[in-house]
Amino acid sequence: MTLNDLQQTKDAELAARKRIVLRCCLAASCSSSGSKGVKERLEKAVSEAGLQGEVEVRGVGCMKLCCEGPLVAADPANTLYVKVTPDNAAAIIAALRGGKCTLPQADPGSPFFALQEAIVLANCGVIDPERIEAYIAADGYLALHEVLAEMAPKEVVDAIVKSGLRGRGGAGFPTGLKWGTVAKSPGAKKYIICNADEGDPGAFMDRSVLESDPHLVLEGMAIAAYAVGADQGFIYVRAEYPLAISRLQNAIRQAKRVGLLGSGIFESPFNFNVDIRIGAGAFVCGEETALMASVEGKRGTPRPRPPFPAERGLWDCPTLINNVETFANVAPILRRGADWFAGIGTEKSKGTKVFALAGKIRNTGLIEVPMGTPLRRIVEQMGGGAPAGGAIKAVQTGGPSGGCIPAPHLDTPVDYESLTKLGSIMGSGGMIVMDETTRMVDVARFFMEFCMDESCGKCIPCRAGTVQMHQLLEKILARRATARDLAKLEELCDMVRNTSLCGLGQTAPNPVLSTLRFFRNEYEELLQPELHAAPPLTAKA
Amino acid sequence: MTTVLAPPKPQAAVRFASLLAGDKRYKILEAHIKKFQHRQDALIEVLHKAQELFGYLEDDVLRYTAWQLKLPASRVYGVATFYHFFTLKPQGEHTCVVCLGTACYVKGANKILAAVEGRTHIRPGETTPDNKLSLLTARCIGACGIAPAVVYDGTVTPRQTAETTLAQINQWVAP
Amino acid sequence: MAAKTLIIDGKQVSAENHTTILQAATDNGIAIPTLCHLEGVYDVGACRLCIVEVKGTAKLLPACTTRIYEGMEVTTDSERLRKYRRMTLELLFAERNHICAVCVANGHCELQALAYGLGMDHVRYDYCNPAWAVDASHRFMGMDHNRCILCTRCVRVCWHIEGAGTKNVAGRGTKSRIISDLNEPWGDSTTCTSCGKCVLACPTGALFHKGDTAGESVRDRSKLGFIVNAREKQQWTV
Amino acid sequence: MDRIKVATVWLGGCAGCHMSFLDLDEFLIDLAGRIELVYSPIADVKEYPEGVDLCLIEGAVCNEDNLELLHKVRARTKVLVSFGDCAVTCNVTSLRNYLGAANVDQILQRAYIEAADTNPVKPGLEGIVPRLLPKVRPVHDVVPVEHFLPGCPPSAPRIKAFFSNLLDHTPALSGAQLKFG
Repeated sequence: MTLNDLQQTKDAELAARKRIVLRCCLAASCSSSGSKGVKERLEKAVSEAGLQGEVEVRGVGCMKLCCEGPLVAADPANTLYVKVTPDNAAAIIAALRGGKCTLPQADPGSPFFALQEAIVLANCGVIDPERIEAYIAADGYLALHEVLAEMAPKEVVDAIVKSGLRGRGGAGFPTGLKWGTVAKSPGAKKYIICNADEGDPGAFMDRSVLESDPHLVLEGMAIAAYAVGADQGFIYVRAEYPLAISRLQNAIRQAKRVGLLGSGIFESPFNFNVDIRIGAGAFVCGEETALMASVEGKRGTPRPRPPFPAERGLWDCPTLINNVETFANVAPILRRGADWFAGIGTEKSKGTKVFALAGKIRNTGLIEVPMGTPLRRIVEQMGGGAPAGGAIKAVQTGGPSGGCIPAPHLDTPVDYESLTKLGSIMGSGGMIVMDETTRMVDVARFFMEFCMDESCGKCIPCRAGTVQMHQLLEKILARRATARDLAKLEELCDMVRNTSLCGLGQTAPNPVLSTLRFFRNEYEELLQPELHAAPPLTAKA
Repeated sequence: MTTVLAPPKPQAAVRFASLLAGDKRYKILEAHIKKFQHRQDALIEVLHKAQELFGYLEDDVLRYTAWQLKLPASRVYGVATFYHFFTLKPQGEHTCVVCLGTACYVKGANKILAAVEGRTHIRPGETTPDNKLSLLTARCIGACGIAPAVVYDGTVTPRQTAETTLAQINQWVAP
Repeated sequence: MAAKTLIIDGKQVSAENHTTILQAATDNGIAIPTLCHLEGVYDVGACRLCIVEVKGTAKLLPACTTRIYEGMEVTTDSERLRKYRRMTLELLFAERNHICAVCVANGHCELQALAYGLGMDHVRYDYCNPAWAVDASHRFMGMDHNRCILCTRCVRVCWHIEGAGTKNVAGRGTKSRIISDLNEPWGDSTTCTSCGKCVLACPTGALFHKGDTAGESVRDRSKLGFIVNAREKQQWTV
Repeated sequence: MDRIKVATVWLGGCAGCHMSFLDLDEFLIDLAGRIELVYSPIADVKEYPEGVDLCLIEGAVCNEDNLELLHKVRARTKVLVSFGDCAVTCNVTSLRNYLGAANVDQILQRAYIEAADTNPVKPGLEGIVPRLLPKVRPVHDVVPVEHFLPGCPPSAPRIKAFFSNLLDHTPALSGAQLKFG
């Protein structure tokens, strides 16, 4: 593959494009609502109407408004049909010919779509994720070519540093700094790992990216490999995402076939191979040292850091681990420039962030907004507020490691620092809206049960501490606890947070701490009076 | 105290040869292991394949895997029991996985689970005595936009309620 | 090898490069409580008892796996550390059935000794009272899961000193347990060499020699370090 | 100085801690000069009195009588001491806990019928034999407790040290004096 080949592929793809495109969402949510059947009937209807020359029915990745699926969009008219059934196919085709259409539609100009800014999701729901040509036609792999042809590895690292990109997996560590450390670590063999073990309940951003635009992630990984001097990559995907796995496998096969993965990429000395490793249902494997143990085929238990993976990672070699969304930002940054990227977002949080909007909210689905967007804009304008006129009580971010942000703080901008200040975290991007019917102590218990079940069992504070915290929360919910129990719970939160080995344990108390901070009254309402007030300790015999 | 030597065990190769001869699923598994060049770090990949072939990870499969990868049995068992996805017990004819992710939970997944438990008298991870249905829970299947979701025999189904779930279950489980 | 100077509990000490905080402290007569650490096998940093404060770091670090550096300032004992360590022990005592009065390791138990050392005179958490079994199938040794604290010392000596790989951890979270081979009765193990190093390594009464009384359960753990030293350095230092 | 009012109570335990208390031997005579024993299984007092300064509690909270007495003790006593492992940790009495709270009846069945050598009969007379609680609990899980003196039993020298400390207003035991089992 050369630049010329790339250009020819693009030209051929664009030349073959038909006048009208019916985009049919085949991502996991719409598939489960029957979108495959919709696509088949649309294809049939097109051929019955003799429109094969004019209309392309294209299976695409996530079209974002998951709650209204199956979704079908008609280009270039920019019509978005919602809740489409196979029986609607004929009506959609009729509408293409100018017929009147009464099918339910969503307004592509509504805030849910209009307030999005797509970098990571630019191709998502637009291109066919199963064809590499479609990605190339959208300027895919151009950045990789430019990097290999014109930039030294150090320059690539510098560009990422300059862009201000921070890890999208949760903690927000500066990506450029990480790359620089791996690049500088001595070692003949280095590895790249893409963390696609999206374990936070309520998060489906990475799944959507992998299902909708897998090559974007592969390109980002290849660029990273070149920058740090690695030649082998692994993508660690959870087994719960079969569609993402099959699309990745397909994408890797295609990229190898055309020489965009493998040896001598773009006729340079750069080699890069990617293998998929399938997770097997362990949340803790999202932690990087546990993930590496799992890639090595072992029990996914974390180990103390330092040494950090950048110095000693997979098989003790320097290893770069980034998550899906982080890698997905790489190619756009190099294609459009670090300055362009750094111009988006806030002073310390650059670029955009993809969120999975779910819970008690009208519009659930996938959104990408510039960093610094106020939460209120996301949940009220884009999300349309709570369904059936209810009031939003809190927004949960960061999954079991995060916290609940109460309604009075909805004007908080979403960036790493602001969310941390409120006792939550950015997390990987799950955003669950809770309304007045949600009991916050129950939410805390829900997450504690999650952490208890997902604790690997290696360190004591997390293994046994989560059990005790869970019991105390159960006791509070059962109205059997006293103020002494609540004090015990808070003390345990502090202890588990400060002494646990890995991030799972260190953040397990967060949902309790954040609900205690903003909804303490809900805990106190459940407490029972102490039967015997402890006598003053001065009353010694 | 006198040390008594254990009686000689049959050579593993001989033992596994009879397994291979009797069940072609082992042949397929062997081919898969060869694809990974018997690499020890492929253990999880091999177990995935084994579970796909056998439905669950029975002792002989684990022993065979350990032998092929030259790993101690304790390591194979340790890995197989660490990950939720692997099951060491046979599953029922049908499976019902209730997603208990946050989005599903706030939309009432616990009520769905309670309804199924009440109907079948089994707890998550168990199978009905007639072997018709295995009830499982998931930590989040990423279908949050269409919560609450339930997976029936591998098919993700959106916006479930206790009623719709019971309607599905009732087709499988004797009244 | 280059030496580094650091301060531990206000005392200036020097230690070889790449030494852990725990090693440096021990060499200089400063005791840090440990539980999963065992001379002779690699450290896993799991029990969290050896956590120390390091100036300039907000996080508490395990002394057993953290390497020293020049000018490091370490505090191994503070009110806060003692409180966390005591809580860790309370969590352990509440997790399984540690009933000292009927335990074979009573009086020779590291868990007990730590409780005394840290002044843990009662457990504030609910006892979980799980139902764990005793595996008495082995001819000479037994495993009482009720007493197990999952320090994995036995697993590590079995893998890295004996090399048999008989023992491992199965399951996860609080349901984790030590297994032999394919979760088979220990006595049926085809890999166990009955070397007894796991019993030697066990800090509690979870692993024991059959027939030993509590008074006989003294364990000379220095033997493990002795073997490793002999094997790796060809030095037989009794 | 007035002698302080001391009580001892016996909940679910084997009375070994009380035996150990009697092993104080001649120190008992010193003690008698400084304390007044107002209630104890080794003294014939029917009702736990009001205004007790110090109470040693042996045994875990196993049945309804234990529970009732303990609440009364707490209400009428300034300083409580969990005395011995059963009071502090539940010790051997807790061995029935892992059979599960729902199995109280089966426990009686096992103890009084299956394991009986002669005359198997379950103690079930309402109002005479107190009902077992679903789960054995340590004393401090039920009421606040000021001091803990573990041991099975706490040895006489340790009881002596504890009393000496307490009467000299330096209450807690140091680690060196701690002992479980």
